[in-house]
Amino acid sequence: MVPGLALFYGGMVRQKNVLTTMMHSFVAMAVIGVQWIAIGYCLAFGQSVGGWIGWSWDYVLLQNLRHTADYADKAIPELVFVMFQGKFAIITPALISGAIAERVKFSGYVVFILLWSTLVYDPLAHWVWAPEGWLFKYGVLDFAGGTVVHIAAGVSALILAALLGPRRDYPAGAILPSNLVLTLTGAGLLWFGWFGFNAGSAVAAEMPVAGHIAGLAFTTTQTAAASAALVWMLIEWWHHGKPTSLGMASGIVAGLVAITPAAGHVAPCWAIVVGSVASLACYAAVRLKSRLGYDDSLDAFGVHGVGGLWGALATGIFCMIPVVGLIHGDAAQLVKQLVGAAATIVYCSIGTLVIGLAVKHTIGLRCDDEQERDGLDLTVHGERGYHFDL
Amino acid sequence: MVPGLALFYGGMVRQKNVLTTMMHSFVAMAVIGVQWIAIGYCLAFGQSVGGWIGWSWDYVLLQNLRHTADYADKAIPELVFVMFQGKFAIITPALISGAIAERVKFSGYVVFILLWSTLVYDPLAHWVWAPEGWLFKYGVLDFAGGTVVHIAAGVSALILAALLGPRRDYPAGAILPSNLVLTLTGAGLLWFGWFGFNAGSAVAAEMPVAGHIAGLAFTTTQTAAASAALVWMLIEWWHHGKPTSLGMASGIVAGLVAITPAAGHVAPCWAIVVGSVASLACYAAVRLKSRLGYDDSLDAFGVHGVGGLWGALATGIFCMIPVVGLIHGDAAQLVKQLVGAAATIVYCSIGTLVIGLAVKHTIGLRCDDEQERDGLDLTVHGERGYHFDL
Amino acid sequence: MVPGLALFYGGMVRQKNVLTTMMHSFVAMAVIGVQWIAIGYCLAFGQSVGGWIGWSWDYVLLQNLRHTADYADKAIPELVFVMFQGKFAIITPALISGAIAERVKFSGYVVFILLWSTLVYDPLAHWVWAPEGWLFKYGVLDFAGGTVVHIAAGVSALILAALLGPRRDYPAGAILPSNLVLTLTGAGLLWFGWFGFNAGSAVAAEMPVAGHIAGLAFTTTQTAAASAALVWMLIEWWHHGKPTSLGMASGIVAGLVAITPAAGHVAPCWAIVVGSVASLACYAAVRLKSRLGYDDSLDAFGVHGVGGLWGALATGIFCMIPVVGLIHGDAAQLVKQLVGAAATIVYCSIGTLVIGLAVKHTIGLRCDDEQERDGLDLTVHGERGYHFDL
Amino acid sequence: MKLVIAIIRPDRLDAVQSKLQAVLDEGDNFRLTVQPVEGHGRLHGEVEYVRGVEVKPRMVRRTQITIAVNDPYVERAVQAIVEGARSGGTGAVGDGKIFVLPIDDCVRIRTGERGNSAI
Amino acid sequence: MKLVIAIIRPDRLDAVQSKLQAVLDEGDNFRLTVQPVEGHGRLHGEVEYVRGVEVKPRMVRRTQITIAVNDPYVERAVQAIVEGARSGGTGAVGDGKIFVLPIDDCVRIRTGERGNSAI
Amino acid sequence: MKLVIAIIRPDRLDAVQSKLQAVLDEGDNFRLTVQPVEGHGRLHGEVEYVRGVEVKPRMVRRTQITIAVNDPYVERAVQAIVEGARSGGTGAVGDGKIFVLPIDDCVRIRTGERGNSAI
Ligand SMILES: Nc1ncnc2c1ncn2[C@@H]1O[C@H](COP(=O)(O)OP(=O)(O)O)[C@@H](O)[C@H]1O
Ligand SMILES: Nc1ncnc2c1ncn2[C@@H]1O[C@H](COP(=O)(O)OP(=O)(O)O)[C@@H](O)[C@H]1O
Ligand SMILES: Nc1ncnc2c1ncn2[C@@H]1O[C@H](COP(=O)(O)OP(=O)(O)O)[C@@H](O)[C@H]1O
Repeated sequence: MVPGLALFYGGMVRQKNVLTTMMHSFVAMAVIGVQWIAIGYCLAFGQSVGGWIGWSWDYVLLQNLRHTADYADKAIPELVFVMFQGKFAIITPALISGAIAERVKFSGYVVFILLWSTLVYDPLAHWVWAPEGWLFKYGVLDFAGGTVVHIAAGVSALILAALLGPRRDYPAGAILPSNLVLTLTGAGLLWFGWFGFNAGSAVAAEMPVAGHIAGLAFTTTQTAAASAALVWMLIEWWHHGKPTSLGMASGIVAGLVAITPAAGHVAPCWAIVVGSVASLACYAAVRLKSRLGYDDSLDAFGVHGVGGLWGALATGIFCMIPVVGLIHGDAAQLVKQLVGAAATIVYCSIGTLVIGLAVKHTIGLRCDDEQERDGLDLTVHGERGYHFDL
Repeated sequence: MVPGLALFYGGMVRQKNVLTTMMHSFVAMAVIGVQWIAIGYCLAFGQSVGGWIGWSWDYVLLQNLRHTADYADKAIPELVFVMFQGKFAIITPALISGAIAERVKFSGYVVFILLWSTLVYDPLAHWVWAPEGWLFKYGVLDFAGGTVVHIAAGVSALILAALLGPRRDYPAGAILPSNLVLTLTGAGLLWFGWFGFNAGSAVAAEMPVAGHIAGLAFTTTQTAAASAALVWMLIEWWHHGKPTSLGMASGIVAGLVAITPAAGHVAPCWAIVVGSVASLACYAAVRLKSRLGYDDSLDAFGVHGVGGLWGALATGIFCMIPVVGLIHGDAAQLVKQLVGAAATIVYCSIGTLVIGLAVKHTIGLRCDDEQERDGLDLTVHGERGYHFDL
Repeated sequence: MVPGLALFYGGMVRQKNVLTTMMHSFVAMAVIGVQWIAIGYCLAFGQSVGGWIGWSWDYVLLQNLRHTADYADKAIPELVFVMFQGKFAIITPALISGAIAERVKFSGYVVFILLWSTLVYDPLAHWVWAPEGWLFKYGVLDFAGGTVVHIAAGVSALILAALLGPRRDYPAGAILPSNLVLTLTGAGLLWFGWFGFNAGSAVAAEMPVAGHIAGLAFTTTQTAAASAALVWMLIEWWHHGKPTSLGMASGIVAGLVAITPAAGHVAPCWAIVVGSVASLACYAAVRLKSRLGYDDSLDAFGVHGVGGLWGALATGIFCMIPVVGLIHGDAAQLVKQLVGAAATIVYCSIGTLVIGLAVKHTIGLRCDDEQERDGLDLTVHGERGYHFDL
Repeated sequence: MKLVIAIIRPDRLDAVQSKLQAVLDEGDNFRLTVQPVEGHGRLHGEVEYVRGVEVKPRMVRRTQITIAVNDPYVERAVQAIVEGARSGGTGAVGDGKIFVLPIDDCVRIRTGERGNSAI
Repeated sequence: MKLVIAIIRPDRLDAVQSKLQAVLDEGDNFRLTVQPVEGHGRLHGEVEYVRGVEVKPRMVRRTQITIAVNDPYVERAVQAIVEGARSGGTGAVGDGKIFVLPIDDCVRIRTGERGNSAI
Repeated sequence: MKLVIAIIRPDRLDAVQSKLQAVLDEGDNFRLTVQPVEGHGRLHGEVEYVRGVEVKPRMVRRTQITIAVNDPYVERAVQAIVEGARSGGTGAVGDGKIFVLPIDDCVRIRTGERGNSAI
């Protein structure tokens, strides 16, 4: 997943920023990879403190977590659960980086994601996924991270993009993706990796039917992604006559995002609707950006925020397992999903704003103008992406 | 697999067509991904109509396929089987695209694969893989798609290449692969993905020994691919003194193709022979192309058609489980394999010809000469693969 | 793994050598892939001859290895074990290629790895991993190849680099990596594949708790890699102010290497130490190279040799399962680890020297000066990595 | 006829194009050819590092613009490039150079026209 | 001595090379240097789209050929390029240009020869 | 003022740069522009193979160096390039060429300076 995201994002920026953009994903793997072991897991899945946050000294550095322990009442080793959840913790801040690519200060970014993961992501994961979390107990469904991962990342991305301001060449100069081959490859790897995320999340569902829920999640994930890719392509064909490969890649991701919270809860035929509407909504959101004038470089909000929001609602509309949704005649779940999404949006907005401002006024969030002009690869990392023949 | 194929093919075309070529694979994932859920699975694995085709209203859109159902008498969820089979349905038309790369009309291609998959692939899969299919009942062995996938794709590719005619620069101008790094990477991903295909297909074999058949398929797949890669390299070394990386990649794929129908049926030591002969046969076929003058751009026929055919026969020659083949003294299976291959060739030829002509005379199968000259990425998709520094 | 390594190494060389460098990995897959089936497995895991080497006629070409056999007393099919071990046998010589990139003679390389794998690797694997191997019986711990794979490859790489001498442009001309995007992608794939290696190796541990040991190995692998990546980045930041992406990638690999022998033996919190120290040690080793003046092109010794050595010792220091290490008060295991490492270093040095000299004086180990100047892709393989627009 | 060759910062290309458009476009668009180059003048570029080792070739990436113009347009084109390519108000080291070379003849391939009218 | 610089369509390179071969090769092959460029003349290139937004720089990719020739060969070389580079019978907008520049001196690096014989 | 254009082997770039540095650097570094080209002279390059078929365009990759210098420096620059770019003691076919072209004018973009002092 993380290398997939690195390629997906890395291909969309200009050549002078390809490495720094890929580094945003890799450094999340490094920093959050350690943070998660140190205290992240503890904050998210430790003993609940009133449903708001977890904590257990035993879990700090996983010190007293025996490797023979199983997670809760499931038949999987708890360490596997720790790692599986860790992948979500890592990818979420990496997703945010898309909104601030090509101008964020690298050191500021590293500190930001460390704080954000600790103060925003970990509590949120506790709310929604820990058995004692208040949103979990309230009944919000989030199969594999539509709320915790995608709404959270998308909303935070938007706030951060606003805090940073647009790139110096935006929108005047044309900013063209430097390597769409990477982006397509990344989208392919994401598709593949997403099966792991969504089917793997079935473990958190009822145990006796785990294999079947995994099968269901697998099917809906594939179906939503395919439908969304198809619809995005058709929209472009109709809209300007050129079905682009970036559109195909964007559709794939939009569909994957939207099905994420719903994967194990809806029937395959509804996954077609979830995916198709996701592309419509995300395409509209992405187009709107140019009108509103904020610079979400790689559309982290337009795809993950909007797609995640639609997915959260769609779960309330189409779900059938374990509870029935709107189309089966019960609006209750939809209300719960709305509450879940709203709580996430509010918390992430405030959290990101506070952390973002704090970093901005200390380390700084934006690179120098000269660095932005000459490219961050060379000026910050002392490298160039490609040294082709001279 | 599909991203692997996209890279494998994408690296072999000229820079101006890299995205469109990769799109051929991705759009198959989008279009057939939805078609398979809608009616494909139903046509291939629904209630058999005389062994020729399947159909069950319940399976349309998978509407009445409960996620708790298991497939036939196997211990796997039917939805997992649907998805697994769906991957074959997706990759087969994508393989065809290799023969018509750099000149096919994108809209024509999309419609073609939709029709081809519905009218040619789905019935064929029914014949060979559905428990009531006539070739299945007759006893044709096709472990993981040598006949259904590779012979079908290869033969159809040849017909389509003939219908389209050669590229404007073929063979006069030299057409060089623009990015062999992609092609090698793609071959590596295909190798990896193929294990999933071939070992996964063991599920369809007898249940009690599934793990062992999977282990066997894994071993023969690896062995055949390695042998074929080695032999292709040696042929080139002997033939013109330069062992190429494209040759290595081609050998890998040829070996994988040839072992596909035989994977769970032959002993590892015979897999060496299957792979080695595959490279000999495919190398000869590829060389012959330049003599015969048709333009199968990326050798979809030369590698998949010829490799698949050899594999189908090799299965009859070397098989030992569940029946014994020629080298163990029984020619019966070889005859069955011949019948299976012949039926596939005939059906695919006619089907492709009819559908191809229909598309050619309505939407059109070939792009404008100007588009071909300036590259399909820019003229059809409004993009360029790479925007390196200017 | 192997494609990951091909990308990792391929991105670090100059454009004129990208294909030949990737071929080094792929040809190992082809040659050792066949050798392993033919006699490699037999030499490594056949009936032990005094703990020094294995041999069973039944295993030659796996002829009399029934596909229904299980490995030893484990519940996995022996063929799966053969394949799993085969992956280690393939990757080890491919790792060596990093030290001799951009100047080794292709035919010499192919013959070298065939001999080396047969005469050095297979016996070594027997010593350490076969139940009757003398180092195994002595009690050396090597969970997933720290000694057998990384120390062996690193030490042999160093010897070979010395035998070959430095590249014609080293160190005078600046040799810059041509495509760090590939290298980062490769590092990502390696990270992913390593989980398979390390978690998969849990099978070799006690059966009843296999799932838990796999979970432990998974956790320590991830943690060590993340820590090492983080530390390498911080070292560079402190040392010259530019945290490079090559540094990030190198840190990842250093951490993975170091945790390899320890993965299922240490607690997650100690994995942080294992990873962090690995980056310190490898960074120092890599810097030292420029002082000592030998030309290990891609730092196969600096990363795999040094990282593997540290990992072997770290296992003796931090282990807790199945025996306790130095920090838990028992120095015995550390002594065993030292013996294991020393035996490996001595055997590999002598073996590599003998084989290297033999190849050097027959086929030759180094390409012509003209080939080196014009690039091996074109002169040896008759290809170029990229044909971008002209 | 002159060949105006300018080496500018990549990020100034857009600005240079607009300025040139203003002075050269007489209804049928203006013509230019662009290619990427590397180089150094007084400005040397950043150091690159490979595994902790500083490596030498400190080039900067620049964009080369080539325009063939008839004599009366040379001065305008040069001024337009200078205005578009100068960073900030006062310029910065590394802004680049313009070279003006004589051309003996020019041919429009499509029509075979020669000389001033073909440019 | 002249430097003949031609900007042509990439797909015409083969044809141009054959034509040049015919007029310039006197037994020791002929010499040329090629590089990729982008540009626009009257022809502007296709629009590119990024997530539904039309983006500006409508360049076309072209190939630049450079040949240094002695004076008697200039006209032949120009004609050969025109013939090889023109699309179809009548040519199309975008076929490109040829510029002929004076050369003061030429050096063959291997031997140090100067002037006409070094070309 | 002259424009010195040299086409050399890529692996000689470092050597050429040192030689040029020695003769041209007068305290503020010397200036040069570099770009990759392909070409053929008497030397044709290796054959490339695609799936067993020999394909045609046997180009070699070369590096083009462009330096604008004032007249007194031309000869020194040419000599420096020749020394740096020649392979081995005696040179080899394929070592490349140097062309010297007249320049009419030169502009430093940053300051707007013209002529000799701007070079
Ligand atoms: N005399 C010259 N010959 C060749 N190229 C030059 C020359 N002067 C400048 N350049 C090119 O222009 C680029 C920018 O030059 P610049 O640093 O602005 O020059 P200056 O040092 O005069 O300000 C350089 O990187 C180089 O590529
Ligand atoms: N005057 C010029 N200066 C620089 N480049 C030119 C000029 N004229 C043409 N070119 C180059 O040649 C290419 C093809 O030109 P073309 O469109 O055929 O010109 P025209 O509009 O005169 O037919 C352009 O894309 C551009 O790169
Ligand atoms: N007359 C010329 N015009 C254009 N390019 C040339 C010319 N002569 C040489 N070159 C370029 O220089 C490179 C090296 O030339 P080289 O093979 O050394 O020439 P020679 O055959 O005279 O020794 C060629 O590949 C080509 O790119």
